[in-house]
This record gives sequence, structure tokens and C-alpha cells, in this order.
Amino acid sequence: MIVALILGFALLLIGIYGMLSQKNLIKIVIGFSIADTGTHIIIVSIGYLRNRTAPILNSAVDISKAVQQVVDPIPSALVLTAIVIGLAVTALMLSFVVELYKKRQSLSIDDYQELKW
Amino acid sequence: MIKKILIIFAMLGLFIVFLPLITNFEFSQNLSELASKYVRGSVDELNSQNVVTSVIVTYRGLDTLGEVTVLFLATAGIGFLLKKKNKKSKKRVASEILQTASSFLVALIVLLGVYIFTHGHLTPGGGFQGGVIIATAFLLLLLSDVNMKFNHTILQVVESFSGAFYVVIGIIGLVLTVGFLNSKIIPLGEYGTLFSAGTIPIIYSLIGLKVGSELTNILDTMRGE
Amino acid sequence: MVNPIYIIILSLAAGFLLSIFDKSGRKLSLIVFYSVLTFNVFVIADWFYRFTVLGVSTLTINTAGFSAPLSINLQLGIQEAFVLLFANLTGLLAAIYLIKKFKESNISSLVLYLILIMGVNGLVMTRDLFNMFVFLEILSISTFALTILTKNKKSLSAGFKYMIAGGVASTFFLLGVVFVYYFTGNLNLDFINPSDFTNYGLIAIFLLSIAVFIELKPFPANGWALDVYESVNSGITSVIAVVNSAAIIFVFYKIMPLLPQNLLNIFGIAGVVTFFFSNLMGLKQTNAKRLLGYSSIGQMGLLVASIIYTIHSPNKLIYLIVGGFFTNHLIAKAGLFWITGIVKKEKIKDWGILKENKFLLILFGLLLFALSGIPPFPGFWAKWEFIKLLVHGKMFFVVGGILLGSLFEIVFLFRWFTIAVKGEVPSENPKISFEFSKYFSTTIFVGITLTISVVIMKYFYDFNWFQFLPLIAVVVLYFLDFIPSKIKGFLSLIAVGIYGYFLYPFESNLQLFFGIIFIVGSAINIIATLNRKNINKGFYGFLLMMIFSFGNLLIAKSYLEFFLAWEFMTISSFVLILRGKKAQKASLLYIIFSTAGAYLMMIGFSLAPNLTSNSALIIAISNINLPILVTVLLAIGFMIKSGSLGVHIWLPEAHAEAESDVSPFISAILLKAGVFGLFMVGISYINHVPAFDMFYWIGWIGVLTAIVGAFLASFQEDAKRLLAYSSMSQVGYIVASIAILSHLGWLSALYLSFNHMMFKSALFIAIAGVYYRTHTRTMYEMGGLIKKMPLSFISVLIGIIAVSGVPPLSGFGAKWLIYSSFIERGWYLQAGVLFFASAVSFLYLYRLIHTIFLGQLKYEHQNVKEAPIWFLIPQVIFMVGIMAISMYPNLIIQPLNSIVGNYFNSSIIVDGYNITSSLGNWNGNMIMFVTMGIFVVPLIILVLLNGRTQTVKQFNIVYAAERPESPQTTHIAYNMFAHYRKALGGWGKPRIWNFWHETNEWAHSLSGLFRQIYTGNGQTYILHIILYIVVIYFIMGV
Amino acid sequence: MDIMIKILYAVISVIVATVYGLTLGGVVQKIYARVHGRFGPPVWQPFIDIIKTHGKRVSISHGIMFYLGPVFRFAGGLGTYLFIPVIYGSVVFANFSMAGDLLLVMYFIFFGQLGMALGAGEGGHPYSPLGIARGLSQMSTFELPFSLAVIAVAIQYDSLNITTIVAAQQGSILNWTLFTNPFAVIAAMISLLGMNMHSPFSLVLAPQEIPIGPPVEMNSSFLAILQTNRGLFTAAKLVLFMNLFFGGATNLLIMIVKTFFIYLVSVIVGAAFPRFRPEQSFRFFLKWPTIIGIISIIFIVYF
Amino acid sequence: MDKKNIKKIEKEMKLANEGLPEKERSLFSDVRPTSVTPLNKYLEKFLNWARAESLWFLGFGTGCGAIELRPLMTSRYDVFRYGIAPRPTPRQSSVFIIGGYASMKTVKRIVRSYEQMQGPKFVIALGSCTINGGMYYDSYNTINRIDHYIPVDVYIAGCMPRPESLIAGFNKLKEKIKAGECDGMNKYAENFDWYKKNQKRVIKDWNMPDFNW
Repeated sequence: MIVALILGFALLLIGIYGMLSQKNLIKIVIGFSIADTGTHIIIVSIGYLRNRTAPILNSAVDISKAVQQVVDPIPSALVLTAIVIGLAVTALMLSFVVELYKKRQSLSIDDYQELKW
Repeated sequence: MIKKILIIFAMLGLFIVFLPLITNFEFSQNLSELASKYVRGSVDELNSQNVVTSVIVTYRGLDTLGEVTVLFLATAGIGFLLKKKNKKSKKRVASEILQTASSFLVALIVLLGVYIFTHGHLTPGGGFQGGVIIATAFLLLLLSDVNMKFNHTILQVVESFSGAFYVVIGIIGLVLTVGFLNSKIIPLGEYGTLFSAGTIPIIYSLIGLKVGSELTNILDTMRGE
Repeated sequence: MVNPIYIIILSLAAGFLLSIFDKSGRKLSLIVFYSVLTFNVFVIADWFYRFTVLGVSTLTINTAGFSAPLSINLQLGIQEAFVLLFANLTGLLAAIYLIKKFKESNISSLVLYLILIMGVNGLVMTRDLFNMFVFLEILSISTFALTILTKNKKSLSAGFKYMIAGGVASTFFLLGVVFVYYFTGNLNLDFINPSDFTNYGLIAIFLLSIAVFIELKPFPANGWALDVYESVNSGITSVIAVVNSAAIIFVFYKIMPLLPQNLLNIFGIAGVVTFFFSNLMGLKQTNAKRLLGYSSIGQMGLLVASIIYTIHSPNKLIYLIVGGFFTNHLIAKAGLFWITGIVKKEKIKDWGILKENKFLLILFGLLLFALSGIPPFPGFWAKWEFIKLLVHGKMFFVVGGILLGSLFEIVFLFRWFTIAVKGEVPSENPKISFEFSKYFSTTIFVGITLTISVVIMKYFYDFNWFQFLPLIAVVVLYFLDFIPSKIKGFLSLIAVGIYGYFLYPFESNLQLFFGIIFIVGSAINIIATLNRKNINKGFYGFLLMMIFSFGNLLIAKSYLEFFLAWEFMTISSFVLILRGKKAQKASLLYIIFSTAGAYLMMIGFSLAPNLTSNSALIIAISNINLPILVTVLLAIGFMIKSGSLGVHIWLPEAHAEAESDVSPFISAILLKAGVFGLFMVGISYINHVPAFDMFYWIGWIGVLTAIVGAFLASFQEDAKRLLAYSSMSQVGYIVASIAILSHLGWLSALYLSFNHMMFKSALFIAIAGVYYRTHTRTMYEMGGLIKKMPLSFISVLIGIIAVSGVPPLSGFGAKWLIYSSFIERGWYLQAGVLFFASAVSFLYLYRLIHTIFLGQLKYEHQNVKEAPIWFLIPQVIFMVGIMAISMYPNLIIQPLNSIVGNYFNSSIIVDGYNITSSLGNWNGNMIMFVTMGIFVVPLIILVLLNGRTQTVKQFNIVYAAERPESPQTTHIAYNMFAHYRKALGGWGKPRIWNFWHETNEWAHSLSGLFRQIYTGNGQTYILHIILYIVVIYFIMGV
Repeated sequence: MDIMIKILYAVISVIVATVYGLTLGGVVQKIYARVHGRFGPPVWQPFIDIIKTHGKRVSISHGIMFYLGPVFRFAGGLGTYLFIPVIYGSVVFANFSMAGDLLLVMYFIFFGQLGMALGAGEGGHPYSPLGIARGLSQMSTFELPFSLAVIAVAIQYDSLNITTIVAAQQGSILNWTLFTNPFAVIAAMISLLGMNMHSPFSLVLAPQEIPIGPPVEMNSSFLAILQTNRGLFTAAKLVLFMNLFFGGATNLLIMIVKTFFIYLVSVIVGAAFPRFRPEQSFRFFLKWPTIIGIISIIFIVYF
Repeated sequence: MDKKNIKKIEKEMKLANEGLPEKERSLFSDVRPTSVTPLNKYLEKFLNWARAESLWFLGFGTGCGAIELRPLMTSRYDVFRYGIAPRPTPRQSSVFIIGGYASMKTVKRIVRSYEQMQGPKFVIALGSCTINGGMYYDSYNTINRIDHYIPVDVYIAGCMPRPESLIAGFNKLKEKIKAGECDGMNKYAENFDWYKKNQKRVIKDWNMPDFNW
């Protein structure tokens, strides 16, 4: 699962690069979303233990030896929350973009710099 | 130009920051002490098959409450931001197939969603997943009929009351002085059945309802834009 | 006793249900909304009371029926309770402030607001890292959404930038949390062992902390915050700047134990850098809210630095410093943001509108004073203790950054204040609309900050009521302000009398001497103020404050008491100067220089060794071996106050532009405070002579001050400005004499101080009378007033004779003492320069008396009357005083001899009226009689031998067989010493003024340069953040 | 009774000095005339002038300060003179020198100038302040080298007491400050040129530019008093210089001889040079004599 | 006399100063000149001697004759030896030399300067023009007899009289002064109204007070 970790970081960097280099507001939001996803992948991959199963203690797992057989449940729990939060933020960002577009009919971030210095 | 160089510099820098995390990454051989406790506790104390669910709903219940709140906030925020305007937009009418299929599928999808959130403590799944699935049903409805109107009052009532009930369940724990969001305020039931693991399924159901209604709300709000 | 978790739950439940309640009307939802907020405040207040007064131990709340590492736990201790009380109170008041908005707006705004407060509460109390993340997101999202409470293009784009920046920060935070878990297997702060973070583990903690730090808006990664501050609704801005900041700073405080020391150091320095640069960039800001934004960011930096640097100090100190900065900054900032919302003027230059609304102006002033760290507000104590701490830790760069930053802050804050007090009322919308709720919140906050100030003064320091007197004076007179001015004047006179009575038993005669200058001199000068008509709001309050702080300087028993009195003196005199008609620039200059001086003194006092005895400072200091650095710093501080060369440029402005009956106080008495301070330094110095002969250079500065002041005075056209430069010159003499450090030198310094107090008071009051009658200070517009104002003329005549040092008046005594002491000490060239200065002083003295009183009377002054009686009384008193000590110099020389005898062996012999030094002698009494005799002789000759004497009128002059055209063209006054200026050539250029002017320009240019990093482009801001993270990472080095 | 004798002596001393000063003025006029190739007025012309001016039947006054101006001026002259011990060892000519030292004398010089300036100022004539402005400015500049010289003398004799300074110069001609500290004497003598206001430093009276400057409105007895003072004041200054730099005098004759020659320096320079413009004069004093004055101090401190 | 009368007389003694605008009247003295009785015989004689031996003349050149004044002060004629000296201000001068013809414009200045001199004051009229108008006798712009406007003590005829004549004139003046015959000041005061009338007749732009103190 080291690949997942690398993938996660790669996505994170790509997302950030997108945020830094793209002028379009929606693309920036997408960049954020990609970075966010990358983070989630990193979280999940951290919880992975080699040759183990999901932490659902049904018949597939020996309950008494469950500790040796399941992967870490905590990152999975965390990532769930993180995903929802990421979703919320992204949604809010997009609605900002919508409103901005309504005000100025432009999606370029360069057009929104009247506040400065 | 300078900006581009700086961007590259920043990306390189970040890369260097992250590099040691990747190169020195080692998968641990054993569960951490905390995780082990969770795995044992899920069985011994909560009677819940799905350890992740136990962690989410009970051990880290406050997180989940917060999570729900975040989603709620997003809904409120988007509602606050995008004020409804009743403009008749001329949009393409959905195809026959979609219309027919959706009327058929919606009920099934909702049912699936309900199943998923009620069985969150037994199977992979839970309130959020279930809620999202329910919302997809409404998305389908929206796709098939652009001018479809949802009853906002019902959505709001469902949303508010499911949230409130969640909190109330938490408070009951406080009143019984066993702790906020304690899932053991009702009998734990038999391991591996639907009515087990204390309040977990109840909470997950509430969450499912709440998430479903909220996401539907968001979709509805954004539709107009 | 309510479980604190209810404040989270209840908010949440109410938040969920509000939209349902709203169906039955906004009223219900508002009631629910406000009652929940109020409930929160009460619960927390109750807990705070338990923790502080009852001493209840820290409370831990488990959730889910499991204890800590398993479940998330909350903690409520005294610190949490303090922050929460503060945040909730601000939240409630901001909500009250926004009530109108909330009534009109979508229900979502109420929900968002309520949950925002909930998020803060959770964030502060939770001990779990991931839970922190959740609450952080709750807080962020609700804030993002609330930024558009007033929706416009600006707030939208600012909100978007805020979101992106916040999003990036929270991504890093999340990464940090996860890797912390990876490295430690734990998420609960109480169970994470910092030593688990070996090598690469540090990256985890780095990611975690840098994310929090980014949320704290460090320079330069904080452009988004500025935009938010500028554009968002004032009520919400106050919440962002105060409530959010409070919570996040607390998060930072919570994770601090995990951080390695080197990272902490970096953050500390980054905090100071932020403080410095935001204040620097604030210099050029013209938008009120953005300015507050800069200040806010800076203060956050300071707060971070203070937390980091005080962490190992005793609790009490931490409370004082961190708590002080915390409450001071946040309260002041919230209040100021609210006021910007009330005033509704974007540009600072339009804030002249504020003077139409006195109440609001007072609130504004108090908050601004609080923000700038002026006593008694908490920021002052915090700064004092913090600087002391840093100085003891030898962190001089940090100290320098903080103080320089503070100075910049003083510049822009007080510039703002002076504009508010003196600026022009803008032509459009020249009214401030009244909204009770907004005033209510602001007033409550001002009340709170005042209460905290009193609490600090009462409980952290055991000051007695004497130290409070300056404040009490202001408050009492504020409530008596409706009384007519004259009665207040008499009351003040009585108050000063009583004060003097209580002050009287001094420990040493030196104190008594300065007591006479400060208190008696002030009392006599008060008489001149009795001429004021109408009500004169605020005048006597600050006047008394100034006089009482003079007195308190004398009896101060510790460095802090001294410095406190000093600051009271500065601020009260600043307000008094600001009352002048065109005193905007002058007062600003004054406060800037005074503050700079005060900061130097602050460092100096911090470095000074502890006092060993319980006597007044001026006595106790003789046993203290002050390090040379301290001596230098203190001396510079005091010399700024006494207007020495190089730092004198505030002096003429302040003297000239202050109201004409305030100027005598400033010149005759305020400058003596600096002299008093120099004596203090000198007393320590002579007992413990260090290797570096600092006073030699002070001597030179004093001498050059004397000569330059004299020249500058000679080239003035404005009577008061002339007198101001004259004061500068005279105080230069005093400073130089102190620097001699010999019996004769100090004798002359004291003698001249006393003399200067009398003649300069008389002169300023005389000019005040002239100004009162003629309404001009420009000398060439006057002339020939001797016929109309003979008494004022006599007063000025005696005054200038006394200044010039012409026998037989007392001025000669001063000159005799000074030259004798200089030659005795071996400072020959200095004596020569002083002699030159003394000769040059004739130029300006003659110019003063000639152009005003002699020469041609102008048409418009044909009907001018003698100055009012209230101006004449003090003049007569001072004249009698001058004549008395001229005639009987023993009256003053004898006691001064004994005073100075405490420090040096007497070097003069006083035999009757004859005073003999090692060089020569001086018999004032005999000189007086001889002079009278030789004056009578030619007078008799004249009376006897003169033929019929016809007194003629002003135009009966020989005018090359013509008649004068008009008084204006006949009166020689303008640019009287043009030839001298020409002769001086390049030496006459105002180099020092140019230097400060250039300094100012440079500071502003730098400000303009640095702030260009805030391009307004959200993307650039992200770039800043990423770069900042990278750079900090590399500085930290793993 | 003691004080009455003292006053009597002072009167005698003043009368002698005044008569001497006025005569000196007459002599100088004569010298000037000879330089010009004329006969010149009689030596006693100043006395006749004073009598005539006093003899005016009418006078005009511009006000109280105008009236007192000449009184101040004369009092200044009297004071300056009376605070100097004129003849070393003489009781009659010791004057009131015990009231103060050199500093007193130097500052008493200002007394008259200030009073006169005020009186002239009230006259209201534009030339008065013009002249005064020039006078004060020039005064400030020549005071600088003079004070440096005085300081050098004070260092040299470790005293500011004139009698002590004179006493220290007794014995041999080589004990004079002129020989012991020539730089101080040079600086002071240049200052004296300014003090005496002969050309090139006759800025104040400058009859061609600002016809006689400050006293332009002075008439009748006011003028007479000023004329009298001129004699006395000149004498006083010369005596001061004699005491400080030229060994003082042990009797009247020596005093007359010495002061005459001191004055001759000014006269010769005055007869030879045209007038400076104001700024030239100021710059001159602030430059060369000041440097010499500083040298004199360095000389006396280090050599 | 009671106080009221004194005041009334004083008021009558005041000059009207009608030539001045209203706002300037307070700037000029309005006191009428009075004649002064000489001191007792011997003292007056002594003073007259002093006055004669110290003749300070006003250095104003009021006409072409002023050219003859300059040589007096140089080494060739050297009037200083007679106690005669120029003086730049009327306040301090006792002799006024009318340097030849006096135009209407000059008369105004002559009157003003003469009145500003402190008595006793003497006038030397130089050249024919001052006596009878000389070559300008019929000019529209010059006066013919200066003694209609101010009292004259010594006339020196000629066109131009040489410096020697001037010195002779001075000596004549000295003799007259010593003899006590020069009392122009009192004469002017006593006949003030006559002189003023004459002056005002020729001086049209009278913007001075009636008597220039």
C-alpha cells in the first residue's frame, strides 16, 4: 500500500499545484478537492496493515484474535469525517464561485483583486 | 514569470517536506494500543460488529456530531449564500428513458439507503453512506424533472429533528450520568443482530436521515444556479 | 453548576431547531438565539468564578462513557474558562451589536452564528487532536459563510480567499493530525508523548503546528485575513478578529507542549516579525478597517510571541502578560471594529466626523489608548512585564522588534485619533446614525477593559490610591464636566493644593525642590486657565492628571511606579496639546517622540538592578549601580522629554500649537520632568562611575542644544514657536550643567530650572494674553502693543532680561554659575559655545519684545485692551518671584547649596549675599543696589536737563522727510535676522528636521514597499502560505 | 559712612573716566582728520556737542521706553565701568568691583545695549530695528572670540576676578597676557574692533545706509546722554581690555597711555578699511578670530 | 480757571489735521508748537555759545546748491574745525541749509524736516533762488521766497555761492547765535498760522499733520 501513500502525496501536490497555477476559480476549487482527496488517501493508507482484513468482526474474523487480524479502524473512522468535511467545504466554495460569477461574470481569479495592500 | 518560479520553488519545497514521510514510511506490524482497545471494546462493550462504526458513533461520537454539524453548516451556508429566485429556466426536458427509469428506481435507491444506515453497525456502511445514497435518489428525480419542487418544510423538519434527536440521545446519556453520547443507555442486545450495539443504529439512522435531507437540500439549492 | 458540555449541546440543538422555530416568526428564534448565547456566558462565568475565587480544580469531561484515550474528552480549567468567558461574551455582545442585521437576514445567519460560537467552545475545551480538526472546520465553515452577512463583491471575494487559505491550512492540519497518530498511536493531547517524535516525526508535528500558525495569520502569509477584515461586516469582523483568534491562539497554546524548542523559537520570532511588519505596513494604510486588520494581525503575532516566551515563567506573570495582551488586544480590537461599523467611514481622513459625537469619541479614544498599551490598560502592564522578561533573557532583537513595531502602531493609531479629534468633518453624510445596540456593546466592552485595568492595578500590583490619583482626577472631572469652566478651575486649584499638602513631607530636599516647580508652578499657571469661558470639556481633568502625575514622579518608589506616572504624564499632556486648534500634527509628533523615549526607558528600567530600599526612587537609586547601557537608555529617554538636540523636533510644534494657556505648563513644567529624570540618572552615576564617560557627551549635546535652539528661535516668526525654541535652548543649558556632575554644575542646573520655570511661565502667559487680545501669534502682524498692554510688556521685559542673563535680574546668577562651573570643570570649549548661545539669545529676545510691543501699532490693534486679569495675576506672581530671588539670591542659593551638598562637596562659599566660587564671586544684592543707583543717576540728569518734552505719536518719526505709508510697511519685523541667516549659509539648513522627515518618508516608503506583497490575488496568498510553510520548514531543519 | 565714601569715590572715578573717554573721542576725531588730510574739530568738540544737545529747548519722546532707553544705556555704561577695578591697588578707582567678577562685567555690557535697543525700538522708526538687528547679530558673533579669549584668560590665571588677573600680570612686562597668551589677545583685539564699531564693523550706525541706525529718533538730552555714555563706555571697555591683556595699570597715567594705544588699534584699522556688509562681518568673526580663540584655549591648556 | 475751561482751551489748541484721512489721525500728534522762553541771561549766553560752536546741519540736499555742501566736508575746506558737522537726521540737527530753489514738492519736505528739528534751530538760505526765486522767479512750480514758509536766519546770495561764501554764512550765523538773535523756532511757533497758511497754499497734496513733530 506504499503506492497508495505515494499516490496520496502525489494527488496532494498536484492539487496544490493546481490551486497555485490555475486562474479559473472552479479549477482552483477542483485543485483543492484533489488535494483533499490526496489527504484522504494518505489517511487510509496509514491505517493499512499488511495481510489483514477490514475491521468488521463478522464471521470472517476470529473475534478472540481480532486484534491480530484486522487493520487499524481509527484512520478509517477519521477519513469518513474528513471526507464529509471536505465535501462541505467544497460545496461552500463552489457556491461562493457561483455568487462571484453572478456579481462579475468572470471566473478568473485575477479579476478579484480590488482588495489589496 | 517570477510567480511561476516561485510556484515551482514552493512545489519543490513541499516535495522535500513530504519526502521523508514517504521514504521512511514503514507499515506497522501491530495495531496500536488504542486501536487494539477499540477492536476489543467494540465486541466486549458495545456489541457492535463494525469496529469503525463503534469508533465513529460511540468512541469518537463527538467527532461525528461535529461532522453532522459541518454538513448542516454547509447546507445553511449555501442556503444563506444562494438565495432562491423563482426564475423559470428553460431547460432541456429529460429523456423518456430517464423519466421512466427514475420513477421506478427512486424507491429502490431510497430503500437501499435505509438499509445501509440501519445496518451500519453490522456491515460496512452507515449513516453518511446511507444518507448520500438517499440523496442520489433525489438527484435522479431532479435530473428527470428539472422543475420538480421538493417540500422544503418536510426536508427542514426531517433535517432539524433528526439532528435534535441525535443531540437528545446524547443528552440522555448525560442525564443518566454515564456520559454524553453514551450508546449504552439502551440495552446492547444480541451481538450481530440488527437491534444490537445500543443506540448506534438509532443514531446512524438519524444521521442517515439528516444527511439525506441535507444533501437533497443542497442539491435543490444549487439546482437553480 | 452546569456541566460545561451543555454549552456545546444546547447551541447545537438550538442550531438544528432554529429554522423550525423560525417558521413561527423571527421573534421566537431571536429569543432562543440570544438566550442560548446568554446561557453560555452565564455558565462559563459561573465556572470562571469557581476556578478563580473558589479554587475548584480543573474539570475533565469524558464522552461516550469512556475515559480519555478511548473517547474524546473535554477539559475546562481556569485558562479555558478565561478564554471561553471572553469568547462567549464577545460573541454575545457582537450578536447584540448585529441585532438589526439578524432581524432582517436569513435564518441561516443565526444558525451559522450560533454554531460558530459552539465551534469556539468545542475547540477550546477539546483535548483530542482530530476533534480539534472537526471543531476547527465547524468554526471555519460558519465563519466563511458569515463573511457575506453583508453581501457585496468585496466581501465575496474576500470570503473566497479566506476559504481557500483556510482550506489549505486545514489540509495541512489534517495531515499533521494523521501523522501524529501514525507516529504516536494516539490522538489525545494528554497521552501524546512529545519524545515520540523522533527525526521524521517532527514533520508531523511541524505540519500540525504550521497549520495552526497559518491560521494565526503570520507575516507574510496573511493577505487573506486583511481582505476579510477590510470588507466584511464590522460585527462579523470583530468576531473573526476576536472570538476566532482567541480560540485559535488557544489551540496553539494547547499543542505547544508537543513542539520542539527550536520550532517554538522560530514561531516566537515569526510572531515578532509579524508584529513588526504588520505595524510597519499599517503606516501607509488609509482604510480604517484594513488598518485595524493590520493592527490585529500584528497583535496576534505579539500574542504568540508572548505565549512562547513566557511559557517557563511563574503563573502570575503568564496571566499578566499573556492575559494582558489577550484581553487588551481583543477587547480593544472588537470595540474598534464595532466603532468602525457605527461610524461607517472607510477612509481614515473622514473620521473627523467623530468629534460631532463626543460619547463615541471618548469610547474610541479609550479603546485606542488601550490598544496602544497606555496605562492603565492591560496592554501596558503586559508590555512592561514582557519587555522585562525578554530583557532578562537577553533577547534584545526581539525587544527591539516589538518596541519598534509598537512605535509604528502608535504612529498610525494616534494619527487616526488626532484626525478623529481634529480632522475635518466630511461634507457628505456628516452625521453618525444612532443605534442603541451598537453603542451598548461598545460601551460594555470599554467598561470591561476599564474594570480589568483596575483589577490589574489592584490585585497584581499593590498600588496605593496615590498612584491612582491621575486617573481619579480624570474620572471625577468627567462627571463634573457640566460645571462652568471657572468653577472647575478653582476646584482644580484647590485639588492641587490638597494634593500638594499630602505630597509635602518629602524624603529629600531635591524632591521638595522639584515639588515646588511641579506643584506650585502648576498651581500658579492654573490661574491663567481661569480666563477660559464656557465649559471646556475635559480640559481640567487632563490638566489635573498631568499635575498629579508630575507629583507622583517625585514619590515613585519603584521603576514601575515611576514609569507609570511618566506615562500618565505623557498621555495627559498629549491630550492637552491636542486641544489646540491646529495641534493635529504637533500632538502626533509629541506622542511619537514621547513614546519612543518611554520605550527606551522601559528597556532601561528592565535592565536596571532591583531596588534595595523602600525610599523614593530618586533616593534609592543612589545605591544602585546602573549598568552603562541603562544609563544611556534612560538618559536618552529623559532627553527626548527635555527636547535635546536631535530629538527636539516635537518641541516647537507642541509648544506652539497647544492652547496658549497650556503652553506654559508644557514649557515651564513638563520639560522639567526630563530634567528630574536626568538628575535621577546622575545621582546613580556619581555614586558608581562607570568606565564610559557618558555625561561628557550629554554635556556636548546640551551645549549644542543651547546654541541650535537659540539660533532656531531667532529665525521664527511665530511668538510661541520662538519661546518654544528658547525653552529648548534653556533646557540645553540645564542638561549641560547636569552633565558637569559637580557641585557648581548641579547648583546651576537647579537654579536655572527654577528660574526657567518662572520666566518661561511668565513669558508664555504674557504671550497668551497678547494672543487672546490680538488673535495672532505671528509676530510681524503685531507691534506697538506697549501702549495698549503695558503690564504684559513689563512682564515680557522682566522675562527676557531674566532669560538673557543680564544683571541685575536672576538670570545672571544662572549664567555666572554655569560659566563658573564649566570653567572649573575644564569644559572650556563648551563654555565658549554656551557664551555664544547666550549672545545669540539676545537676538530672539529682542525680536520677541520688539516685534510685539515696540515699533508701529497696527490699525487693527488700535482698540486692543490689556490682557485679562487672570493672565496678569500669574505674571505678577512670577515677576515678584524673579525680583525676589534677584534681590536676595540667598533665598534660593542657600537651599540649593544644601540640596546639592548631599551629592557633592560644596564648592562655593556663601557669605551674606556674596557667593564665592573658586573662580570668582557674585553679590546679587549689591549688584541690584548698584544697578538701581546707576539707573537713577542718568534718569535724574534726563529729567533735570531735558527741555520741554513732547510725547508724540507713532507716525511722528523722521522718515526721510516723508511720512510713513502705513504701520505695516513701517514696522520692521519680518525675517528680522535675514542677514544672519545669510551669513550662516549652509549651517542654517534644517538638517535635523530633514533627517526626521526623511526617516518618516523612508518608513512610509518601506511600508508601501512591503505591503505590495498583498496583491489582492487569492492565488498569490496561497503561494505565500505554501512558501511560508516551506521556508519555516527549512529554517527549522530536520 | 563707609558706603558714602565708596559712592564718592565712584563719582570721582566715573567723572574721570567720562572726561577721559570724551577727550579720547576728540583725539580720535583729530587723528581721523589727519589721516584724511584735514585739521579736524578741536579735541574738546565732544564736550561742546554734549552741552549743545543738552541745551535744546524742546525734545520729543515716543513713550516711556523711549524715555528710559538712554537711561538704560548710560546705566549700562556706568555699571560696566563701575564693576571694573580701573587702577590696580587704587582705592578710589576700585569702584564696585567686589560685587562680581569678569562675567558680571561682560553681562553688564548687555544691559545698556538691551535697554537702548528697547528705547530705540519704541521710537517706531524702521532704521532703529534694522540697526539693532545688525548690532545684536554682530555682537553675538564677536562675543564668541571674545568669550574664548576670556576663558583662556580665566584658565591661565585660574580666576575670573579681574583684580586677581591684573595682580598676576604685575612684575614684568613679560607677565602680560599679551606675551603669555598672545592668541587670546589677538582674538580679543579683533573682537574689540567689533565692539568699538569702527569700520569695517560700523554696521549699526552706518550713516550712509541706515542713517545712524538705532538712535535715529534720539534728540536733545536723550542724545546727550548717549554721547556722554559713549565716552564712558569706551573708557570702560578699554580699561577692561587693559586689565585682562595688558597688565592693568598702577596709576592713572599708565592707564591713559595703555588705553590710548589699545584704542589706536581700532582707530587705525577703522581709518584704513571700508565697511563690511553685515553677513561679511558676521562670517569674519565666526571664522578667524574664533579659530584663534580656540587656539588660545588649546595653547593655554596644553602648553 | 476751572477745569472745563482748561480743557476747552486745550481743545482749541489742538490742530485739526484735516489733511489726514480719519483713520490716520490717531497716528499723528495733534499738538500745536509753542514758543519757549529763553533761560536766564547768563545761562542762555553760555548755551548760545555752545550752540554756535557745535553746528550740526541737516544733510539733506534740497536743491542744486547742495552740491556746494560736499566740498565743505573734505580736506580743502574742512568745516569740521569750526564745530560744523553734517547729521543724517533732523532730530539731531540744528541747522537747515536750504540748498537753492525749492519746488512745490520740495517745500513739503522742507517744512516737514524743519518742523521735526528740535529747537533752537537755524536756517541758512543758500543761493538767490531762496531769496527771490532767482532764475525761476516766474516758474509755476517753484516758490520765490523761502521765508514765507519757514523763518530764515542767514541768506547767502549768489548762483551758486562758493563754499567760501558758505563758510562765511556759517560764521555769520555763529555771530548771530552768540548774539542771541536767532530765534526762528519761537518765531515759527508764534506765527504758526501764517506760515501754515502760506505752506498750504502751495502744497496741494497735504497728507501730513499740520505740525510734524
